[in-house]
Amino acid sequence: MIALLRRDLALAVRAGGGFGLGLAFFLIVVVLVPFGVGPETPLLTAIAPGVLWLGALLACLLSLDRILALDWEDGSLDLMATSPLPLEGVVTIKALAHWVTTGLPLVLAAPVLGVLLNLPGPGYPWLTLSLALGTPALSVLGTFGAALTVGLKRGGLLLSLLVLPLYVPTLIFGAEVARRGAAGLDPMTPLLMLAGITCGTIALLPFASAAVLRMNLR
Amino acid sequence: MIALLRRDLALAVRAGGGFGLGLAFFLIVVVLVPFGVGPETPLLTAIAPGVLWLGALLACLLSLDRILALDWEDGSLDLMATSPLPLEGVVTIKALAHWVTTGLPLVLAAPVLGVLLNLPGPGYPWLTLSLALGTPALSVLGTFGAALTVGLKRGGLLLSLLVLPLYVPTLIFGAEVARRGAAGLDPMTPLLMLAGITCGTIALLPFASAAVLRMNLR
Amino acid sequence: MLVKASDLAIARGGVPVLEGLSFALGAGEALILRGPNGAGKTTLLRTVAGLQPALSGTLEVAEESVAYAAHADGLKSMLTVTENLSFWASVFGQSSIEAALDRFNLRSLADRQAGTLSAGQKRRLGLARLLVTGRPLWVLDEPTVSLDTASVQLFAAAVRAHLAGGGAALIATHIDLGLEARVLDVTSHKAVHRDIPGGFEEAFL
Amino acid sequence: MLVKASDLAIARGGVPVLEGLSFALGAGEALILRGPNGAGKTTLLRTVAGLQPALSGTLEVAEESVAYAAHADGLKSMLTVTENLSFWASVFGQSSIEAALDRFNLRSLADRQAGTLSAGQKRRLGLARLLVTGRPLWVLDEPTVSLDTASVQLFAAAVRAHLAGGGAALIATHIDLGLEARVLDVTSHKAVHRDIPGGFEEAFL
Amino acid sequence: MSLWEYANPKKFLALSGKVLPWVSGLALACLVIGLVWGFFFTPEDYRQGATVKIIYLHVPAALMAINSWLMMLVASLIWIVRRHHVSALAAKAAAPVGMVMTVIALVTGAIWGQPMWGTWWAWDPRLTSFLILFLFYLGYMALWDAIENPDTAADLTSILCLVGSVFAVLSRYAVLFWNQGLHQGASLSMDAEENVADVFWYPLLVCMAGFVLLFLALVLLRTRTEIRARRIKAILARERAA
Ligand code: HEM
Ligand SMILES: Nc1ncnc2c1ncn2[C@@H]1O[C@H](COP(=O)(O)OP(=O)(O)OP(=O)(O)O)[C@@H](O)[C@H]1O
Ligand SMILES: Nc1ncnc2c1ncn2[C@@H]1O[C@H](COP(=O)(O)OP(=O)(O)OP(=O)(O)O)[C@@H](O)[C@H]1O
Ligand SMILES: [Mg+2]
Ligand SMILES: [Mg+2]
Repeated sequence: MIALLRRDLALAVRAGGGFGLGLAFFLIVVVLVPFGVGPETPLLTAIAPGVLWLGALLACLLSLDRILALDWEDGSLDLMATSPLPLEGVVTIKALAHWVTTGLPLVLAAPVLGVLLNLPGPGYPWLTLSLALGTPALSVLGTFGAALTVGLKRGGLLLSLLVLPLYVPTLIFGAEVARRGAAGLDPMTPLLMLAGITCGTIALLPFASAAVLRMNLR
Repeated sequence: MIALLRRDLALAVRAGGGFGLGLAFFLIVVVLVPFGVGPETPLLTAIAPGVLWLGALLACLLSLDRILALDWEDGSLDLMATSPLPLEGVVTIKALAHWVTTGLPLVLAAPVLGVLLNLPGPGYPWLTLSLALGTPALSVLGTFGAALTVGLKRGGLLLSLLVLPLYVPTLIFGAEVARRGAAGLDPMTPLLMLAGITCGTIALLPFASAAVLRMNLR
Repeated sequence: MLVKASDLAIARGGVPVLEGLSFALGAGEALILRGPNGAGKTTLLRTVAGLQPALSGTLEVAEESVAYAAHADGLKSMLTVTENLSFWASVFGQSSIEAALDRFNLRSLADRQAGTLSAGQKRRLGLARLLVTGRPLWVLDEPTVSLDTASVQLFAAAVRAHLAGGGAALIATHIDLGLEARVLDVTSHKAVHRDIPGGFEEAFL
Repeated sequence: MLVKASDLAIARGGVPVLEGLSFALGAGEALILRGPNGAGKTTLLRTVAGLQPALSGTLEVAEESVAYAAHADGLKSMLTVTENLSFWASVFGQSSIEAALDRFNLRSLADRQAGTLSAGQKRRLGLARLLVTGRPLWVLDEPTVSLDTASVQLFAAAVRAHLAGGGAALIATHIDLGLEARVLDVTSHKAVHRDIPGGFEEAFL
Repeated sequence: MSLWEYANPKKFLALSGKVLPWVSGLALACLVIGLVWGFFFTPEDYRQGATVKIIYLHVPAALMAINSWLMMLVASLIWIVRRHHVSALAAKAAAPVGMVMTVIALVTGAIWGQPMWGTWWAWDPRLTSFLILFLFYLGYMALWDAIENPDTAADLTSILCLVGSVFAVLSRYAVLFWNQGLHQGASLSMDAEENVADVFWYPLLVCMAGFVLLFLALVLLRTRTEIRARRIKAILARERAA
């Protein structure tokens, strides 16, 4: 298991994908927003928490198809299924590796990008906290979607279509935490919901992902 | 050439990718925005043109790696390079096929999605016009990016990173047309700029794409 | 007994391809599968490896005993030869990859990225993976594709050593490997009973 | 003369692999390339096909004459056998694919999706593509991989017919195809002059 | 044996062939009666005017949009547990019908919203959850479409349906939390106080019955088509292999 995690991280770094690019995409989305909606500061401030969460979500989404597709194409997945690793473990590790290479950098970078969108002062800790709590759920859900679409040639867009509605609750609660935090309101309720969703998905979804993957390998 | 276009369209339809999914992604981005930024109608109205343009851009972006990567992986690109088709023609057709399967449906769907974001009435024709003029440029630029990254394993995110800065002028002028149109101002100047960009890219970029592709095949 | 199949029927894409297969492999034995293209050899090997269920009949495979090598080698082109092997070694709980490197003559390529190997060199690396699994039953699908004659010899020697060490091998191939082994020609087992229960279209006929 | 190479040197990934190659192929001639794994056969074929430049020496290939078949077959798994062939036929300006279907015994698979073919059936389809190019010079990289013996015969017959019709073929292979053709063993041409002008590190040495 | 006998495609075809005309006929009758009654023989609402009549399409469609997802969920569970092909195909057949119902609810709602709320669309929780439901339908159908092996497709889509149902419910609560909107609450409770006036209520009931029957008829019809398609495929495969 550790070997798998290490390999996935090594591949992420080596393949030139990994850390840098998820971040770069996040940065670019955040930068493009003012071009799209215009540069008025109050408007940007109002939408800042939402845009940051959306950007994180899209950056996550864009790298989902790397989670399993490469291993499928070169046959590694077949070989892993016949190895002593349980598939539940494989998908969990894959989700973890995805989070470390995509979610974690976003959590760390979000406060910096918040400045670009004039996020109000009290929002920063809440934004970071909500992303730290929410992005693992995004990775786990994404792995489920990746397992569903793994047999299909370049299921990239199908994957997005399947995964995005699943992202809705996480996005709503996450953005709500950041929004309330930025507005100085009490963000406890959505924060708890967010934590609940994350724990629930982490506890249960790997089983669904493994089952689905087993069917796809058949 | 026609055969290539026909094949690409057939593949887009058959692979379950094509028409439907680009649209679906566009829809989803537009739907997610209110979850991120909150449901207040005036706020949504203010950012509607920008969000629609951004959504179209991201939907385009997500399918870029289909343009050339599949043909690269299964060796078709090598074979095409040794065929009588000029590579300039190949990349032009590829861009055209991408536009027909992604850009065109977006143009047609944008007004419907405008309703979701409470786009003001006078904005609709301008939004459609700006997308119709701008999305071909997105496809051509995307093909260039795809040609640049084709050799690299799953260059998906790298591709986004390379292409997004190239998209900035198109996005700025396109969103400006839609914004001015929605606000009842005169959108002529950005419209002309947009048309200029599109014509320029269509006329010149295929040569760059073909050259880059030739190097990548080497 | 490492594998034991009796009256096995298998299907691919919902269509029965082979039926009435019976064979058994114990320690030190090898079985070579032959049959024309499209006969169903790959399908049979995938079934034995546990990747797909059998249609009918019984198939007993010893727990955790299979090392499967498919057409695709499962190599990561961005990792070096050593890294690729070490990864699989630790997945299968083994520690040393030295023997595998030596046996398949990969020592001089050890630090090359797998993506820059030639077709035959990649295949050698894929076969070396078998040695680091420590599993007794090798299930091999056309293992010698793109190998030159010297490498085919290397491979045959590796299989012989594996058998001598109490292993077994089930090999689908079109060429002569120079191994002393039983041969099972699947041609005569072509599925004719289209109504084998369990075929997923069966319910609709 | 369809190809003429004299004192050719080629490199892969910036490293010279073969040098001093001289050969020529006219109508009706075939040349078989042999050499151990990693010798540089694939590199040479890619050079002849015009996909990469030679390092030094001269290589003359008749304009628009090459039909290249690499390891990968360039098949679209979502399209049927017929659609795949028709596409390539129209790219190369040919109209009929019937002869190709018949010659490689693909008639019964004509409406199958390419993705559901077995390894050998895919390869047969990849080879059938050569017939619809209408090009005189076939440049083939291990064309018989995963073919059974009957299909190898089919392939050899197709090559013979092509040669008889005034074509030429340059074939890298590890097995005996049963063709009457000259053989070029590249082993003896291994590049030793690491400073062949044109290697991309050369400027730094 | 009992009820499960009809999970055999052939038995199902035979039985459904007999039932289908009746169901379709009843559906047609109910719809005609309900809609004509509702459109032409009820008074106009004192506040909403004639626009209120759209309720006869809107509410039944909304009802069936949800129920059809429920039916898919049940059918998926049956497939996962007992592996009856008909249930998998019934789930597949219900998806487009449910999606169309969702679209009808959304579109009639939007048409209604224009005079009522002065906007075609508002991010009201109920509207929003329908939009999300629409997305789930879309994803479900796209997945069916993308997979070639029908058994694998049935397996994967039923798991998607399970997971999707959980997340659809979650989204509903999330959306409610996010925005307490304009749309009125459930007024279909048995509690007469909360119900709409009886004059509107009876034709609405008939319409709802009509939509339920229409849904049944369509699903039966589409399931039969799917079964026949599979049959053709099976026969072709057999001929090709022979
Ligand atoms: C586009 C969006 C809309 C959607 C998706 C939608 C959805 C629904 C649903 C699901 C129901 C059934 C409620 C239940 O059975 O508990 C319903 C009922 C109803 N809707 Fe809408 N609605 C939409 C727009 C509107 C608009 C604009 C109005 C305008 C006033 C409206 C008025 C009603 C009324 C009066 C009912 C019946 C009351 C009831 O039985 O609950 N809806 N709608
Ligand atoms: N995904 C699929 N769907 C439907 N049929 C398939 C699929 N894959 C393979 N087949 C068919 O099943 C049969 C058995 O295929 P299999 O790959 O097992 O053959 P094989 O004996 O390994 O052949 P080869 O020697 O060419 O590798 C073939 O006729 C093939 O066309
Ligand atoms: N992308 C690359 N970068 C660096 N070196 C490479 C690359 N690809 C191949 N090589 C090396 O170049 C040499 C020639 O490779 P080539 O593929 O031409 O061999 P080959 O004769 O076709 O071998 P095989 O019979 O195994 O296919 C090999 O030693 C190989 O390791
Ligand atoms: Mg095979
Ligand atoms: Mg080679």
